[in-house]
Amino acid sequence: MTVPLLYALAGTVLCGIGLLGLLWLSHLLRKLLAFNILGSGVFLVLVGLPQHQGGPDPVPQALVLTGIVVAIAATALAVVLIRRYYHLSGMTSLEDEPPARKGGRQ
Amino acid sequence: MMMGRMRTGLIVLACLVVTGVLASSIWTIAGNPAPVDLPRMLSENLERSGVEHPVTAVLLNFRSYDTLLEIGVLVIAGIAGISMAETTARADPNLRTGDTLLYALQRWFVPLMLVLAGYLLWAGADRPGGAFQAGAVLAAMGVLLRLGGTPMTFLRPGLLLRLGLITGFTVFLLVAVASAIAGEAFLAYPPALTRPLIVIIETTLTLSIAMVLLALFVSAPVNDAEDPDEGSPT
Amino acid sequence: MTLYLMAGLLFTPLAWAVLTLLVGFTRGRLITWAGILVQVLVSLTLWLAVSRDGGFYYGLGGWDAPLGIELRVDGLAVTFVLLTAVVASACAIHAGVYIDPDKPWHRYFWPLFWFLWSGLNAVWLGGDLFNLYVGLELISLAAVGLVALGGSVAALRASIRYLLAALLGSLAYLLGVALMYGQFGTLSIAGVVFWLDQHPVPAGSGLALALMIAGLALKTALFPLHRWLPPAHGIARSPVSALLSALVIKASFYIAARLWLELGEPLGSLAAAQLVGLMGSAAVVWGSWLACRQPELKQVVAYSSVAQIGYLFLLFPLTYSVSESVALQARQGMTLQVISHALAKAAMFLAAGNLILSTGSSRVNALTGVSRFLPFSLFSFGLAGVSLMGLPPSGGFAAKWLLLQASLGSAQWWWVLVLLAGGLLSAVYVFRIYRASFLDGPETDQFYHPPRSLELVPMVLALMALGLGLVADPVLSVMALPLEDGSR
Amino acid sequence: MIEFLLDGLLVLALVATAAAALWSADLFRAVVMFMAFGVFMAAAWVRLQAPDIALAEAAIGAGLTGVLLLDAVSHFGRGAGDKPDPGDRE
Repeated sequence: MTVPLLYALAGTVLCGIGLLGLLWLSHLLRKLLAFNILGSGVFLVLVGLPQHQGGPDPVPQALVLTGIVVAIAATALAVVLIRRYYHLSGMTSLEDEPPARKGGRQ
Repeated sequence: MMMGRMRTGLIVLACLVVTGVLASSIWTIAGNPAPVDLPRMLSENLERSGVEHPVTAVLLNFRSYDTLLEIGVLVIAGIAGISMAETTARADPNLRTGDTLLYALQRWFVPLMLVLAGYLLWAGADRPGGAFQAGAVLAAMGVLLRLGGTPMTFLRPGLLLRLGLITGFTVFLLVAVASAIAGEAFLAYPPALTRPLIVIIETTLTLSIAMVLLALFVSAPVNDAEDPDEGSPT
Repeated sequence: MTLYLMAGLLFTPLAWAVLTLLVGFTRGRLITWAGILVQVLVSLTLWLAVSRDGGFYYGLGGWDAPLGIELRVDGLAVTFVLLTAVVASACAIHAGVYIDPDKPWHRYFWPLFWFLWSGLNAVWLGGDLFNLYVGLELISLAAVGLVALGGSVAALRASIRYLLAALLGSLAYLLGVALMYGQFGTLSIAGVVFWLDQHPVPAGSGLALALMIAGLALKTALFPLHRWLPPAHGIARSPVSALLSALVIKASFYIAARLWLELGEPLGSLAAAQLVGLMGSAAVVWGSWLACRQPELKQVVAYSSVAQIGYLFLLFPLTYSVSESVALQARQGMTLQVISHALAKAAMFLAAGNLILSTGSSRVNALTGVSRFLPFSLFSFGLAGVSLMGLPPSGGFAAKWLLLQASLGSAQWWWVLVLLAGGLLSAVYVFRIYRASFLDGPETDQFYHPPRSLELVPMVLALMALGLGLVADPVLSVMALPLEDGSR
Repeated sequence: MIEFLLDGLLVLALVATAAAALWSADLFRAVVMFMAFGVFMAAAWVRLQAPDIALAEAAIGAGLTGVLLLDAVSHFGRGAGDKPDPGDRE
């Protein structure tokens, strides 16, 4: 057991928590938090696993930087969409059908 | 209710199984050494990359195509964000100008952050730091200013904003295609110019990254005009 | 020459995204037409070059894999590049007339469209696991932006749901990539395949492939992970729906198929292959069944996509531990199914858009009597339907025929039942639209006539889908071209 | 030994803040917990000898994402939807 491996395993736990949150919670902002936590878990695995034997590896570190920027882009876009959705419909989750629109979709 | 319980139980069980399988698989993989030693190859080629910091070398030279597309992702998010924004300039009533704590924060942090962003950008070539970190700090500074009530008219959806969003991306793209026109591969910098080109790309990227993030923050709400969608019954 | 072509192929969509962002909708349309011309020419020339000289690897930035990112330019990739050029151009031409230029947010349609196109090309050509991830995200975010454009509540709902599904799928894929990198120390698919050829399979590497394919299946909307697709594809503007159904879902499927074809034999298992095939079959039956029951026209077409995706996943059981000839048939069937579905489904969505424009309503019942006023779009819809049903001489027929032969050749007769049931059910939902439009209703004279150019585009696409069966052999011969190892 | 203890504590803090960010009753609190999670992630990146990511995580993960979400929470209002609200009411 080395330090990177410990963090890689911690990453799997974060993945589990994030996945649970994403599937279970219904509030959209909470789903977004869960997505970010899941992403952090994946990034920990991505860096921790190769560094377990080889020491610091700049390649996965660069990949994670790219991944973080993609994640913030997605998060910011999602926040814009969710806020507008709330503004127009007053709802914070996707569970209920909007009142204006019944049927039509199964 | 019963169904709900069962569903919750199933979800929890599934997540536990995923975590367990993942952890055991990682444990197994960690046991065997990886057959390709990429870090060694990287350090052997670092000299030819034009920068001394390996992470920057990967981001802006070895795997620059990733970075180019990634900035594209950021620009897309920005575009999609401002497509929801107001088109007419209007003061945001939610701005909290009277907050003294915020004012103090602003007074102390803004110059500090500006310096920090500059340092991060400059350090990127040979030490940790670079365009993303600098851009993020710059954007955070903008957010602070915005929360403090600075109106930031340049963030209204207009030509200026759109130009700002894509300047960094455009410079990157032009460098990429210029090398291709010169007969090299797409994105292959000429050896003599590698370092200055990377510096130029990083600087413009910093500004654009900050601009996109800030635009997304500012454009978050609120525009009541909407399109009747095709799927809804009329 | 090919170097310039590659640079043009990568540069044009990104550059046109920038250009169209700076101008309004109408001028963006003109610029887009110029861009389409360039992009179609480049794609066609590249396709011809590859079909003459064979494929090659293209190291971006002058770095070869594993240090740099290599693009894999082979017959299959350039075929899909060409397909994208055809379908995306058709959708753009249709969109240029269809989309209302006066709405201020529609100026953002063109840049998103071009970013989507560049992402698609990145995926077809990608040979690097992480680069494919970035390409997927580029496509997803552009697609979500296109669905959300205009921002009504229903569109926002659909796009948020789409975004969450796409992000979860990407992260599952990325987790698989992380495990692959930890296992093999490289991100190049060719590198992994090369190593696996010479060494025994290391323990614990199956999960990486499983995670990647699961994530991609979610992004492709494979049953039972399909629930995000119908709202998103149903609510978007019709040209956007056409792009999404014809191309976007194919991108994630294409990566899954590539990974399976190259790594499935060493890393997969028979149970996994059969499971994926079973999910595909369920998608065919369930999607078609729901398509028969949708009250809204575009929902019918969207659920039909869920069903047609199912056929694609039959590739998995039909290529796992079977003879070389059966695997070849299955691969060819999959390729033809992708192409014919892309053409037919784009035609169908565009024609559906015309029908909605003409009747002013999105419901199937509102089509009553439309056959007397809009036979042209209705005819395109039907022709596309012929390909979806798999009647000769369409591309859909050739694809399903190959899949049928592969099923029989590998003694997996149960997939034959799926192919037959799917064909019958798709006939039901296509004829349902026809029946509605041939009924006589009370208010049969309030139809709007869309411009001729709107009607022409789906017709051309539908005819191409129909004619694909006749030219299947040359198309397939390009796709089967091997890569030249010397050009690395 | 002491180092492992430190890492163990950091991992525990990561997991605890992640869980708290998802399941604390108040949405505002949840986002604050998420920002704390970002800070701990930055520390974890330092321990993984990845200073670049640590910087980016501190600036983006903890800072920017947090502010973005806090702003959204204030838009939703403290009253609306601040229960954990599991999706199991059918």
